[in-house]
Amino acid sequence: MTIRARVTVMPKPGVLDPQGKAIGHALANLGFAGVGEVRAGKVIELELAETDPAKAKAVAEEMARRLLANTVIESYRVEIG
Amino acid sequence: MTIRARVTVMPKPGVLDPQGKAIGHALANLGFAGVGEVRAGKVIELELAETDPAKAKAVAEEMARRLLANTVIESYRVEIG
Amino acid sequence: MTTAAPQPLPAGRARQLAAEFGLTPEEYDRVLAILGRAPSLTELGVFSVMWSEHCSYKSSKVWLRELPTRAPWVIQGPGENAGVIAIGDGLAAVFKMESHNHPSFIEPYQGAATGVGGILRDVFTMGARPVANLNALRFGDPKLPLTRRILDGVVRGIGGYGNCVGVPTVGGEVNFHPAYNGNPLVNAMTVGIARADRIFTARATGVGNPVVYVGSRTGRDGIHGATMASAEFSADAEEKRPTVQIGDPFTEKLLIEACLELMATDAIVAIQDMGAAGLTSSSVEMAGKGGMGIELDLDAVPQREEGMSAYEMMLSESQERMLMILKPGREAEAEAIFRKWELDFAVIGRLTDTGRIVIRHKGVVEADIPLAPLESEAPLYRRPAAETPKPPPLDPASVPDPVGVAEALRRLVGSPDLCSRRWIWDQYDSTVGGQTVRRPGAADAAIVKIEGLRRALALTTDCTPRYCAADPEEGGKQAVAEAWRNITATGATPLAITDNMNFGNPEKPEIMGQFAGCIRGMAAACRALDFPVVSGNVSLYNETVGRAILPTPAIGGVGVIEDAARAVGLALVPGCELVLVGET
Amino acid sequence: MAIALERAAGRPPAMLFHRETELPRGTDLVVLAGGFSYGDYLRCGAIAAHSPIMRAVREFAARGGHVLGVCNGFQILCEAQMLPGALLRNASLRFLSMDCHLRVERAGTPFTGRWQKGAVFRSVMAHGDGNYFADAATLDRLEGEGLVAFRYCDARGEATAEANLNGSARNIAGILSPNLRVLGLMPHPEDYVDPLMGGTDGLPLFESLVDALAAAPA
Ligand SMILES: Nc1ncnc2c1ncn2[C@@H]1O[C@H](COP(=O)(O)OP(=O)(O)O)[C@@H](O)[C@H]1O
Repeated sequence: MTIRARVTVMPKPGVLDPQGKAIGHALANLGFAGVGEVRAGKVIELELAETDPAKAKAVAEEMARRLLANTVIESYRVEIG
Repeated sequence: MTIRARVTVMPKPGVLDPQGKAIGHALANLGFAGVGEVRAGKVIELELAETDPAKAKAVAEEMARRLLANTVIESYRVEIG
Repeated sequence: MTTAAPQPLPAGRARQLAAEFGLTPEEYDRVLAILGRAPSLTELGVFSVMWSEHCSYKSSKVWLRELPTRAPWVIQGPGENAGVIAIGDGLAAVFKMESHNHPSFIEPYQGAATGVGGILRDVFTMGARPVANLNALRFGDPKLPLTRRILDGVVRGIGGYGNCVGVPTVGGEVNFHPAYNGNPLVNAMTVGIARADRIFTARATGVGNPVVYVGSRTGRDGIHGATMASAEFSADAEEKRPTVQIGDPFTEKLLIEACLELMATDAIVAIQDMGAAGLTSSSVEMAGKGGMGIELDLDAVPQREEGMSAYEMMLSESQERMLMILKPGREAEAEAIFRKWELDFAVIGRLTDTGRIVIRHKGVVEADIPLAPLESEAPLYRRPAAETPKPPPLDPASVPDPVGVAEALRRLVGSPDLCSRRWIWDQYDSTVGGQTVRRPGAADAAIVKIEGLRRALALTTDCTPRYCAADPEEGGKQAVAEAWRNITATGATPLAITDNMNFGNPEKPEIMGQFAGCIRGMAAACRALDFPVVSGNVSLYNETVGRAILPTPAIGGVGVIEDAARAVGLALVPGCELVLVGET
Repeated sequence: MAIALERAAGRPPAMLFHRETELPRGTDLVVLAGGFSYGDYLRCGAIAAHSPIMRAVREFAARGGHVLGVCNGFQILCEAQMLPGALLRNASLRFLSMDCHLRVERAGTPFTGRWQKGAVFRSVMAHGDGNYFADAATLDRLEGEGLVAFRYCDARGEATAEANLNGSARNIAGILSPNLRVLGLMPHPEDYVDPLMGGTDGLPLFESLVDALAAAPA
């Protein structure tokens, strides 16, 4: 049995996000109006050999803390399912 | 009024994902057991000047098609809210 | 607009904050005497960064004066954003080295990347187009996972930034030693080329001239980075992490193009990049150097975040920003250029003749400080220096030979300090720009041609910290001599150096002794070789829990070869003869 | 790149800003040079592929104009769907800055006229995202129609796995449009056009272009 976990890693609020900025510019140049803030992050989808969602979540959170996110500049969110 | 849209862009099945593979390796090296497939993608969070969720979704989908994803190698998913 | 004096902090609170910001009690008393009252929060922030080791060189200045800085080919010695030397045909080489040690420990990729961004700005600020980057790196024990993580991040960061701005990374050096376990060194060097008669400086002149802000917006990045760079790491450094600065190399590239375009006109009076302590140091230094006063209106500063205070804006270390003084009436012309490159542009103040810096925000005067004590009269210390005892001479006969020559050679060649650096330089774009005649690994110094000419620059970075630890004076000499030899070995004529003095806590006499000894040795070698120092950087407090790094005076050398085709490489060609020169 | 073009053609190319909307009159060749457009943010070449000048470039190509995209220029051509496929992150996940060898797979095109099929030349690669990808059907079509221009190979001309440094599908380093007038490739032939800079291995590409453009008025 496996459980799928999704870890979303985003630049922390206030941390400069050059990529998001460039995407925002590009969307405006493409003619999309009314685009406010754009933030670009990463998402990592994992298959975990677990059966207990709570445990899977804890494991994915530890992975995020130790490797997937750099908590100096990034925040992360874990979803199970 | 603004609506937040989240566009998740993942490598298509069959497209090599060296980054996901490298993350899988690194997790194993850190001592995490039972990690199956790992896929790494991008997520772009946008603030849209819209009030209608359906419309916001359509706009974000157009953005994904035209710029945010390269459909030769990537698939995308739009979430609103 | 109000002219009321800034709101002083309550006396006790001010003293406590001053200590937190790194001012000594005596230094804080000096602040009180200068202002005649307690400082406001913004004023205290300005004093603490201007008087930090990083900005004021208060522990090192008296020693640095011993270095020779003059030669007929030197156009600009130390004191400006970068050094400048004449290289013939009316051209000049503009170069400097700078450290980003502490940020690179906290966040290796961004720390190293923003280090490259900062040194690039120092060079193009002077009107030069950057043509080459180099680096000097020290890491801890290569067996430690932490070392590997830092090495990987630093190399990626240097490459990521340099590759993206399109400036080739052509050389460098790397050492490993456990003394750097908790305190790696990341020293980045940029070399640019300018017309010798078109060098820009930071000297602001002209009462009423507009003060102009260009580049990226200001956020709450790295507030108090400059004071952090001047404080040794304690075990809880992980907790004290300030917001890390993030580099945006694409914006830097735009900034280079926009600045060089404006520099081709005669609209600029003075220009300075916003490095450590961004808006504070750039405005204070520009006005101070020109003997002017300056007024800033922070409401006009382009801001990335909402609700930033005057204190935060003055201390922000957001990257990719510059401050300029324009000639009167040239604002529109300048703005058009920066808008074309999609960069922020704002007039944020004027020059005055008051000799003071006055900072307004939301109609309130947040700071009003005389400039002279901030800049030229900052505290200077001649700290006690204890000579490093000379090691007794070693009798070669007393050294056993446990492994035999062949095995010793095998181990040496395979050791981290001597093995191939190819893994590193393969990640750096060393050829972008199309002028790299000798890439990393191809010669003792990198050879970068000057576009359109046959003449080329020879560039190298060198230092052997082991030698400096054993005998600082001889080590200092050796580092300079090695740079000189590496340039000479390519057939080029060595002309001048930049340096990056990386040491431990200067309040310890034995560290100050290492510093003084290295300087003495460097000065002697520079004098003997006619190889002056034209720019440099000092990084002190490189310690973790009381353990200092090895004394590391990294030297960046620049030379010129008339015909790039005659540059000698390392590769042996079939049939060549081997000749050994000098005593063994 | 400008230096290489001037060396081959005898006069300097005109430089265009991305926000321009028209090519100069009499343009006979458009070159998209390398260079981290938009910092390679999002995907390499993705944002530049939508810059205003690209509409003119696309129309120029549609009229049969010659277009050369090198490195970031190749990425832009793929993102603009002027060439099929995409360039993924190098398989090693690292930037690769080094010499490589290329084998000419299709001679007789405006870009390869001066080479024989099978010729091997040295070039420089400097990229983080040069791992060419297309689905099997597209790859088969490219091969079948002879649209693979260059393959990574070793010094002897063998297209081995070791020589395929970035992991590209079938060692593909460069591809052509069906009318053979649009070429995209990852390595930089323009870096070897001068003995002083290490060799002239890349010069034939530019000389071929001069031959082709002189023969066929735009
Ligand atoms: N961090 C680095 N970045 C780029 N090139 C490097 C780096 N470290 C070493 N190199 C290159 O590797 C080669 C060998 O370095 P090193 O052993 O320090 O040379 P030397 O002792 O001759 O000065 C040189 O060409 C040098 O420029």
